[in-house]
Order: sequence, then C-alpha cells, then structure tokens
Amino acid sequence: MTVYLLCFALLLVGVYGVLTKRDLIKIILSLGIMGYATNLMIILFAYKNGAIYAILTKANSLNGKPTGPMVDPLPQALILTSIVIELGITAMLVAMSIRLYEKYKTFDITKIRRLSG
Amino acid sequence: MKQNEGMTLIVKTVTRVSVWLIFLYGIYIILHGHLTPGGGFAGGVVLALGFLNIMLAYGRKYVEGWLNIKLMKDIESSMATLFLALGILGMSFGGGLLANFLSKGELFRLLSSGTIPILNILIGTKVSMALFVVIYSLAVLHIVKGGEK
Amino acid sequence: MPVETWLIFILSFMIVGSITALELKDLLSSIISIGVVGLGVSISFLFLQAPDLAIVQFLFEIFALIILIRAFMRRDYHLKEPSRSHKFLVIISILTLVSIFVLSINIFKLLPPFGQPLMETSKYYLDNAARETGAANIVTAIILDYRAYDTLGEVTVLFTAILGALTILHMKRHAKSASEDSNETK
Amino acid sequence: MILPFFIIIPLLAAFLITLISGDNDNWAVILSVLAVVSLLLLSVFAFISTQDQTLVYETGGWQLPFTICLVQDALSCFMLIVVSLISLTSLIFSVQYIRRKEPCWKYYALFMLLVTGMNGVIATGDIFNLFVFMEIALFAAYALVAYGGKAEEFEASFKYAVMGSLSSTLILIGIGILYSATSTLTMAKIAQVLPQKDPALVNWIGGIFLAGFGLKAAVMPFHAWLPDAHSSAPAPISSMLSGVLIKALGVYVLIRFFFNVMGAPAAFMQIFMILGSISIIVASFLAIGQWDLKRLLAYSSISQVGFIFLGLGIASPLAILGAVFHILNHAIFKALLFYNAGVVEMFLGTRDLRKMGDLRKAMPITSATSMIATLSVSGLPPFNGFFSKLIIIIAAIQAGLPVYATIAIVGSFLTLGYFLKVQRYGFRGENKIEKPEIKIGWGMRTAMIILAALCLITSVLVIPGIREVTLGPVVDVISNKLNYISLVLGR
Repeated sequence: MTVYLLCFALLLVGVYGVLTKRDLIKIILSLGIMGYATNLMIILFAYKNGAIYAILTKANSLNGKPTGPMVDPLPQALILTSIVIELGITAMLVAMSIRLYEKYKTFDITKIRRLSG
Repeated sequence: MKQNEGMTLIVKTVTRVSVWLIFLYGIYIILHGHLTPGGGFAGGVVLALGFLNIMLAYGRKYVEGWLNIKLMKDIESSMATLFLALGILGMSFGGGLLANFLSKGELFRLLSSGTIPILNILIGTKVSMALFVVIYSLAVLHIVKGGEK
Repeated sequence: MPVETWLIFILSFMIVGSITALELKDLLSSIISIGVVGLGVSISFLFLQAPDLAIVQFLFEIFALIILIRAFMRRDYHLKEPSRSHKFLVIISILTLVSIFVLSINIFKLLPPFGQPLMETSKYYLDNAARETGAANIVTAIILDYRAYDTLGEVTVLFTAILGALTILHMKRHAKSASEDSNETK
Repeated sequence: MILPFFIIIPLLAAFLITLISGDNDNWAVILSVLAVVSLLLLSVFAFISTQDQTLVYETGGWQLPFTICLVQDALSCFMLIVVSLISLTSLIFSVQYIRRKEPCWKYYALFMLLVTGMNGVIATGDIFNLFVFMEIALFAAYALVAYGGKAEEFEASFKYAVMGSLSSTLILIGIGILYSATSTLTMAKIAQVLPQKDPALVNWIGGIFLAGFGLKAAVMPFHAWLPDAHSSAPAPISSMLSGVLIKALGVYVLIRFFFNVMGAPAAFMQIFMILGSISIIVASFLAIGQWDLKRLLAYSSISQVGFIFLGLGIASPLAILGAVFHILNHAIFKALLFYNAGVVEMFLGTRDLRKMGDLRKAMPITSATSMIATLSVSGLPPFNGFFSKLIIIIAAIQAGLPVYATIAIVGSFLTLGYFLKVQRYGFRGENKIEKPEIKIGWGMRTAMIILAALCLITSVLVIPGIREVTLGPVVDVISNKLNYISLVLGR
C-alpha cells in the first residue's frame, strides 16, 4: 500500500515535469521518470511475499514444476517490452530535439513556437 | 578534432582486452536466455555497448574504417524479416502464428526449447545492430554551436 | 529487513532524486541524477525478484545516459528566468497533482495488497511453462513462446523507432533552407 | 483464418522495403501498393465472410487465457476496410506528392508500419498487445509528421510525441491496474471478471482509459496536439492521421473497451455525450477563426469526432449506427479535403486562405472534388455526411435528448459555415494567381476522384435492406455489449 502510493507519487513527479518544464531535455527526462514509475508499479503488483524469481534451476524444481512459491512472471514479460518501447521513444525524442536545436539554436520551448495556438 | 582520435593509449590498451570480454558476455547472455536471466534484448544491448566502447576509445574515424553502417542496417532489417518468417513457419508447421514448432528437448540443456534460442539470437543481433546505428548517427551529426543570437 | 521497508527507502530516495534532477540548473548533474533514479529502479527490480528486468533496466540506463550526454553535452544551454505566468502554472499544476494524489489514495486500497497478487493466469505458466516449452526461464518462455506475438510487436517497435530516428536525423536537404527561414522570422 | 495476414502483409512489406531498396524507389512503391491492395481485398473478403460470427485466432497454438488472441468480428473487419481504403488512396496520392531528389523509401516503410500498427490494434483481443501495436503506429506517425524536415514540422512532431507518450504512460498504468485487479490480459476475460470488482475501482480505471485514449482520439479537452500535428504533416499523412489514426487508436479502442468490456456504463455514456458536444461546438468556432487551410481542416476533425462521440454516448442502436457510419464518412471526406489542401499547397506554396482565390479554372478537379467534400462534410443531401448526421440527430430526439439534438444541428450549420468560408476565399472569389492552368499528376487525380465518388456511393449503405448486411452486424457487435465475452471465450 505505502509502496504503491510512493510509486504513484513518483509518477506524478514525472507528470509535473512534463507539464511545467520549459526545456526539451527536462521534458524528455520527465517522460523517463514517468516510464520508471509505471514499470516499477507493474512489477510491484507482481511481487509475492516470500517468493523467489521465476526461473527454474535444478535446486528449486522437480519434474519441471517449482517446489516453492514464485513471483508472477507475466508482468515481468510485459515490462521487458515496455522498457524497449521506452528506449525507442527516448531515441526518437533525442533525435527530434537535436534537430530542433539545430533549427532554433535553443532548447527553450517558449522560444520554439512557430506554430500558432 | 580531438574527438575523432579517441582517448589515451592506456584506454586503448585496456579496451583491446576488455571489449572481447564484453562481447563474450553479451553472446553468453543471448545464448543462455532460456536458462538464466537475460535474453536477446539484454545481450543485444551489451553487444551494442561493446561497439560503443570501441568507438569512444579509438575515435569515430577508426570505426568508420572497418564498420559498414549500411551493412549493419541491412542485417538489422533481415533479422526482423527472419523473425517474421519464423512466425509464418510456425503458422504452417505449428498451431498458429509464431508457434514453437521445433522439438522441445530436455530441460536445462543449452540446445532445448525449440525456437526460443533462435528467436533470442535474432533479437540479440537485431538489437545490437540497431542501437549501434542510432548511437553512431547521433554522434556523426555535428551541429554548429549556436547561442550567439 | 522485509522487502517492503527496503522498497520504501529506495522509492523515497528515487522521488528526491527525480525532483533534484528536474530542478537542477546544471544539465550534466540532472542527467546524472536521472541515471541514479534509473539505478534505483534496477535495484528495486532485484528486490522484487525480477533479475531479467534488473539487467535490462541497468543496461537501458547506461545506454540512455550515453545517448543523452552524447547528444546534449556540447550544446549551449541557457534558459531565461521564469516569467510570472509560468510560476502561476507551476502552482496550479502542483495543486492539481496533489489533489489527484489525495483522490487516488483510496483506489489503491481496493487493489490486492502488496505481496499478495491474484495470479490466476500466472499459476498455469509457473506449473506448465517449463514442461510445455522446455525453457527454464519462465519469463523467456512467456515472451518468446506464449506471448511471442507481443515480442514481434516489440521488435517492430524498435525497428520503427530506429527507422524514425534515422529519418529525422538524415534529412539534410532542408537543413539549409529551414535555417534560412528561421532567420527570416526572427 | 485470415486475420494474421493483416499484420504479416504490411510488416513484411515494410521489412522488405528497407532491405531491397537503395537509390531506386520503384520497388518501395510497387511493394507497398501491392500490400495495401491485397489488404483491401482481404478486408472486404473478411467482412463478407464474417457477418454475424465472431472468430478467434489464438497465436502460437496455445489456449486462450494464456496467449494472445486476434478477434475477427464485424466491427474489426469494418475498421480494417476503412483503414485499407484510406491507406490505398493515400498511397496512390503519395506516389506523386512525395517526389524528392533523394530516395524516399523510408517514407513508404514508415507508411507500411503505420498501417501495421493500426491493423494490429484493430485485430487484437489482448489489451497489452493493443498497447504494443498502438506504439508502432504512433512511432511511425511521429516520424512521418516530421518527414518534411522543416522547423515547424519538428516542433509539431515533438509536441505530438510528448503528448503521445504521456497518454501511453497513462494507458500502461491503466493496464497494470487492470491486470492487478483481474489477473488477466484478454479483454473478454477482463469483461467477465470486471463486474465482480468494486465499482469505484472500475470507474477509476475507466477514467484513466478515457483520458488516455481520449488523448489519442483528440476529443475536446485533450485536443491540443492535433491541430499542429495534422496540419504540419505531408498531405497524405494528414489524411491518414485525421482519417483513420484517431479513429483506430482512439474511437475504436474506446468502443471496444467501454462497450464490449465495461458494458456501456451510464455514467461514462453521459461523459461521452458531454465531451462530444463540447468538441462539436468549441472546435467549430475555433475552425471558423482559422485562415490556415490545413489547421481549419484539423479543427474540423475534432468537431466531427465530437459527432461520433455524441452518437456513441446516446448508445441506442440507431445512434450507434449513425456513429459507425460517421466513422466511415469522416474518413472518406476528411481524407479528400486533405488531398485538396495538399494539391493547393503544392502548387501555390501557401496554405493561407487569404492568398488564394478563384482556383476553379486553374485546378478544376481539385475544386470540384473539394466542393463535393464540402457538401458532404456539412451534411447536405444526397451525400453520405447528411445521412450519418441525420441519424445521430434523430436518435438524439428519439432518446429524449433534445438539447443534444440541437447541439448537433447547430454543429452542422457551423460546419457548413466554415466550409463555405473555404469555398468563398479559397476556390471562388477574385483571382489572385497568374498561372492559367495547373497540371496535377494522374495519381493525385485518381485518389481524389475515387474518394469523391465514394462520398456519393456510401450513401447507399443506409438504405434498408443494404443496411442490414453492411452496417447492421457492426452495430450488433457494439450494442449487444456483453455478447463479446461469450463469443470470444466460447462458453
């Protein structure tokens, strides 16, 4: 419960950055923070008390079945995909902001305002 | 420009040894993806970081000499195509798209679990090529230092 | 110490780190603070028994740091002082976010408590994955066998992102004309 | 089962284009046109063969709750037809529009990835898989918005990417909470389990999804990114984004989630109607004030999406028929209007309505087709836009909601108003251009004529008798909300 709330607070810190920061790099970093919080939140949902990682070894399994409790493997599979997506969006945003810097010579979003409204 | 010549001799000598260890670790992670933590994506990033290590230590000019960026891009897209082709093969030999149609083998063996190691190798190669191409492109793009206005 | 205590400690540290990263004036320091937050995520994954993710997150962190530093370090980075309307925006958004936080507190009580997931679907994976797929790593069995279609999507996402980034970076033909018209408007 | 081919074909085309095309674009054009033509044929075939059934395809040969399923029913086939149709015309239009000195195979590869993403979102029955394919479509869209390489295009693309990833993060959080509460990712299974959960939790998840997918659909409070992104992209991409992307990623997913999974809760239907009405009125007024042709069209998209939301919110079968029909109609005429704007911009070098004037002689086909599209979008008979708006208005009156009916009527008149402004300043008025006649390529002409003809032809779909076999099954899928569970799970 407390961990969920702290993780949600971390997410809101990221949202705060996206809403109020005025330079492109800080916005990219805020999106990164939001990504961390989301990933961590979903893995928090997957944890089981007293359980071990979902990888069978000869010590913890018998005939292909685990002998003790294991954590939920499905969210881990999802977050693996989600991290890759985050990597992609980071690369694209960095490429875009480099080009924007080249055009406008600044990272300040208040000066990058050619489009009206 | 200083950037193009790489770092000092000490770094270069250390890199010459360490980069092979990095590659070895990356390949190990990819091949043992179905047995231990790791897998295609993690191993691929390790390989890309190995390439990056060479580029940072020896400079961009050195990398341009022997790495073919066009070839890397082609390898990347052919890996993606092979992944899809494996999926279509699964459709014709197994029960559905991307079905695991090879023999499952014995648990805890390196050569087991059907198509999973093959997919890991494909993903690993693809990711390493893709990430290196991105870093290289970001580094090559030189931008006039601005701010005089 | 139980896992939850460690996680509370790490998460508080990460929140402080994120706020520091967002509020610092120096670019390098804030990028490094973000790196520390990412490492915190990686360590939390280790505590939560997700070694696969810990490795990937750690590598992602190194990669993102290199991209960010490589791309931005030698650029000119000056911001003008925030205007009055901007300070107003900051206060408004902090108030909104705090109220969202307070409103959401009760929602998390309705979810299964920490450490007791439902695991209705996942029980099947834990019991049968190794037998049915032959892979000892059940996470790998899920991403490359049961849900391999997701991984096809993941590969395509990365492919699209790389292709998109290269498309954006390699558009040289307009570079000159666009900088000319940026001079015109200023 | 033919549903997997809707992902395989465009994906294979995209990979092969990046592999084999070097300096020559011919292969890229041939491959992508082939892929999209086969997609269109396949989707029509799928629609005819599906009718009232629901077919489920389980990937990897595993049983349902443990793998990802693709769901083929009338709704998904209908959306696939819309996507393939607009992609085909946009592709034909692009062949001559995207003409540059250096190779542009990247454009075609990204275009095919955009189609893949949308098809994947439409086909899937798994909520996380939906997220992954949504990201493919969005990444391709970000890159394509910036394709022109001008400063304002990067700006629009950056804003779009930031808003897009903000909403994606919201959606991912929603998926996480949904998984934690229901312990499954298959949408039909979620629909089965969700009624047993606490209503406060369910409403909270609904709120998150409404915000997240509302951002993708650009309904009014979440619309800020759309005018920039849609007006900065190249014309065929604008028509893809406005015509199908906001519907495939926004409206379609909202229909699936709120109708088939949550069973159309009354509170959310009220919110749909309110958001829809706000969009209709406010976006229309914003559009009237615009002088930039493409921005005007972008605001018009927001207002027309409002009509779709209004129809869905009323939630009677007749209103849903209107909304579904309006999805098709808006895709057709908005794509056509963006092509017109693209042709005008290509030859006059401006999008400012004040600098145009009397284009009827200079570009007869463009002005004729734009006239048809204008009449259609403003809802004049016998064009398709008239019928969909009429159906929504009648349904609002039948449901005892005269206020919303009035709003829809006022919205139609406002639409007529700002499109008459386009006609008055853009295509009529005094002549300000010296060029006597402008020649446009065959591809652009064909694309515009096809869509102009479709503006008339699709009106046929509402005739009783034809309606039951075309739009009827689609409406059934939406209005028989919870049949989805039993049909997909098969028990």
